[in-house]
Amino acid sequence: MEEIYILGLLAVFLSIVIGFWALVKEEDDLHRILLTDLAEILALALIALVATDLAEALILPGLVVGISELMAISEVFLVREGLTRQPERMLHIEVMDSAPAILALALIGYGVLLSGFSGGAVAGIGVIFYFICKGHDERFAIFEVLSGYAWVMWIVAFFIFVLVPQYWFFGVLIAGAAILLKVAGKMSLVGTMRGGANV
Amino acid sequence: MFELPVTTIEGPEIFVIEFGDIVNYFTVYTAALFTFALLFTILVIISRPERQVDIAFGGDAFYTKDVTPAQMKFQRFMALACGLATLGAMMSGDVFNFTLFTSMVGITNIGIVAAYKYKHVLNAAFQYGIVAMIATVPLFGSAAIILATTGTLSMWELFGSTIAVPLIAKIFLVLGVMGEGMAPFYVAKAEITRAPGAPYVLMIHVSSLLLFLRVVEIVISM
Amino acid sequence: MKRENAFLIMIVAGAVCLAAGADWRTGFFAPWLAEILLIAAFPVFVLFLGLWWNASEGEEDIPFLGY
Amino acid sequence: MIDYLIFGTIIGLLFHGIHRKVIARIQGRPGPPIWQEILHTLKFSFKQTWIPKTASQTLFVWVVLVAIGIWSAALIVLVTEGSILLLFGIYMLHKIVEHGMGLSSGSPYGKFGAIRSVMSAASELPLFATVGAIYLFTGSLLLTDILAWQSAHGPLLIFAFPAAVALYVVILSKMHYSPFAIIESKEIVSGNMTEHFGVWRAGLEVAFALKTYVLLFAFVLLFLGPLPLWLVLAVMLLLLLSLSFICAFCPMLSPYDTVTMQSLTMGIVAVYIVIVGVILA
Repeated sequence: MEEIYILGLLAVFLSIVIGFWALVKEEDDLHRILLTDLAEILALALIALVATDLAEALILPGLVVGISELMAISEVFLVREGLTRQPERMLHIEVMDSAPAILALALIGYGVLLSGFSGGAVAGIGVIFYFICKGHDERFAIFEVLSGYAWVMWIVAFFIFVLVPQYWFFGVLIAGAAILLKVAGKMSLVGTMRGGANV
Repeated sequence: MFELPVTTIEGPEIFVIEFGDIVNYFTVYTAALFTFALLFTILVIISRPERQVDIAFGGDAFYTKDVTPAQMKFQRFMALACGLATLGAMMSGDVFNFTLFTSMVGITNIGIVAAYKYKHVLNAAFQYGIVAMIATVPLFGSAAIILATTGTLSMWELFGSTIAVPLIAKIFLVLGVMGEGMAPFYVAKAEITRAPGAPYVLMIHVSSLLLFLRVVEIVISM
Repeated sequence: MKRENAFLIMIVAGAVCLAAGADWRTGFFAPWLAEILLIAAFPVFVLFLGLWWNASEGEEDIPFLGY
Repeated sequence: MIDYLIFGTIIGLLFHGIHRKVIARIQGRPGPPIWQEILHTLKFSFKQTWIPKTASQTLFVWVVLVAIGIWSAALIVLVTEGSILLLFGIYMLHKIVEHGMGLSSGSPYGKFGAIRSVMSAASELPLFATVGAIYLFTGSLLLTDILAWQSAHGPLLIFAFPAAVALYVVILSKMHYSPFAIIESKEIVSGNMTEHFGVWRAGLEVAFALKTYVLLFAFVLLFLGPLPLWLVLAVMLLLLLSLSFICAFCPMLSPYDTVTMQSLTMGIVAVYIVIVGVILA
């Protein structure tokens, strides 16, 4: 066990050296963002090497922090390069006219069935798909309200766990539904916020 | 119930705040840092931005950039978030929480400067963001190595003499905190300082200096 | 700032400083309380002492400013 | 306690005056009388004052209060023999005061001073090398324990000489007219202090006097051990004279040279710590 850990650590350190060296060498800023994301994965690898349940709990916040930093500097990059124009529609195939509602509904339904974090991701993909096909007018007020409610549910579940632990199952259900809403809401924002009119 | 294992470094413990097995604490040292962070967070709330005067070198001409608080809403919010993250990092009694608060400080620092539309400020923000991002590798890496070798992340355990934290984890922790906004990478920060909005820009320095002071305490105690 | 207000704040801050100093010597309250009070009151005392000294009494000439 | 603060302020101001006098004499000028800085502070506090219209008013005023507050706290830490980590934490927080002073006014000179202050962040690093070295020897960072260790073993100046040099460089970089004082050098008027005049400057003078007093006092306590007060003051004066000599002879360095020098000091002490702490231990 101990040796395996040391071996894994060495492999990751080697990758870190390679990754950082590449970052130093790279001149193009866009490529540097991508390389940074690759380097970020090494942090996750380091956490994953712990190889216990706790590691799983630590990876999630690490991942969230990494993604949010990546999004922040990508936005900075876009503004700096003046790339604020709406992208024109790249893809237009028949299925995007006929199927979005039913496919999105199916995905959201399946997501609700799964519930929790992965359910949120599936449902979020459904919403993204719908937005890609149908276009969107940045109706973010709705999502803000939704995430607010999800957060309140989350806190309520927390209080149930702390104050009346015998109703834990109820708490789990509330928390699962809340994280579903939250993750779905957040996922659906990906790629849709381009500084348009907020209706 | 909770006794800090070492009091010879940062003075006696004042009180602890318990959240289950996550136990935050204040010693004389961290309480002083906390108070300082709180003071500057309040200053961010109550003070208005300054108006920068620029001079044209070689002549008598000067002009003043007029900035209203309304234009600085986003920076103000980010500076506030940065202050709160700093407060959290000051009282945290858990290495992973500390690293999370540190990276949150990194993100909010990018946010504070990224809102200015001047090319050189944005450029500095971008470079700073890249450094802050790759700094999360040693930052979380150190927490992971500490967890893997000692089996705990609680400072209450780690500060005791029975647990030996590997040197590489300590070095990684310091490197990570430095990358999120400290000394060797200050050239980008010097550019950032040129952006208007002194109370908010100042928060970048407050947070990074306080984080550094805290990490010194953690590393010496471990 | 009005001269009286500055004077008042200066006196209050000075009194707090003196009380904290006396408290620290006699150990009447906890020493940390005296220290915190002193750290908070001493800067206020210094600044308002100056503000009291230089506050206008309303009868001075208007200084010549600029060209 | 308040008596310590007032005593520290007056002695600190007197030290500043002596500093100016010595520099002047070395450079062949008569120089001001040694109580000039006390008069200076009084003069500033009598003068009319206001806040520049371009300034961020709250920050502009608060920074002065914070400056006096942190150095009062530092003196209290020394007097009550608390943790030197806290003392040096306060030294780092002084950096915030420097930034705040320069940034809050909106003046380009203040801004340049603040930017230079950010750049010379390397000046704080030797301090932590000092703290680390002291911890290696005494196993504690409480001033009480350090003083007790020195009573038992002899002054740390002998055992940890490079650390003392590092602290000396740190004190040097915060002195007026020092080769490292790029943040207030005259090509940017008065750097980050440019816009603070009148009462605000008087307050800052008080804070800086306390700072000089605290730093010299800390050097004596940390590296020579417990001495009677008159001897402490005499050693502080000697230390000050040596600093004045350096300030008188050295020209102002350029910002990048400053950073290089301070980083070099840091590097040397770091190597020393590795040798003492890792190889010899």
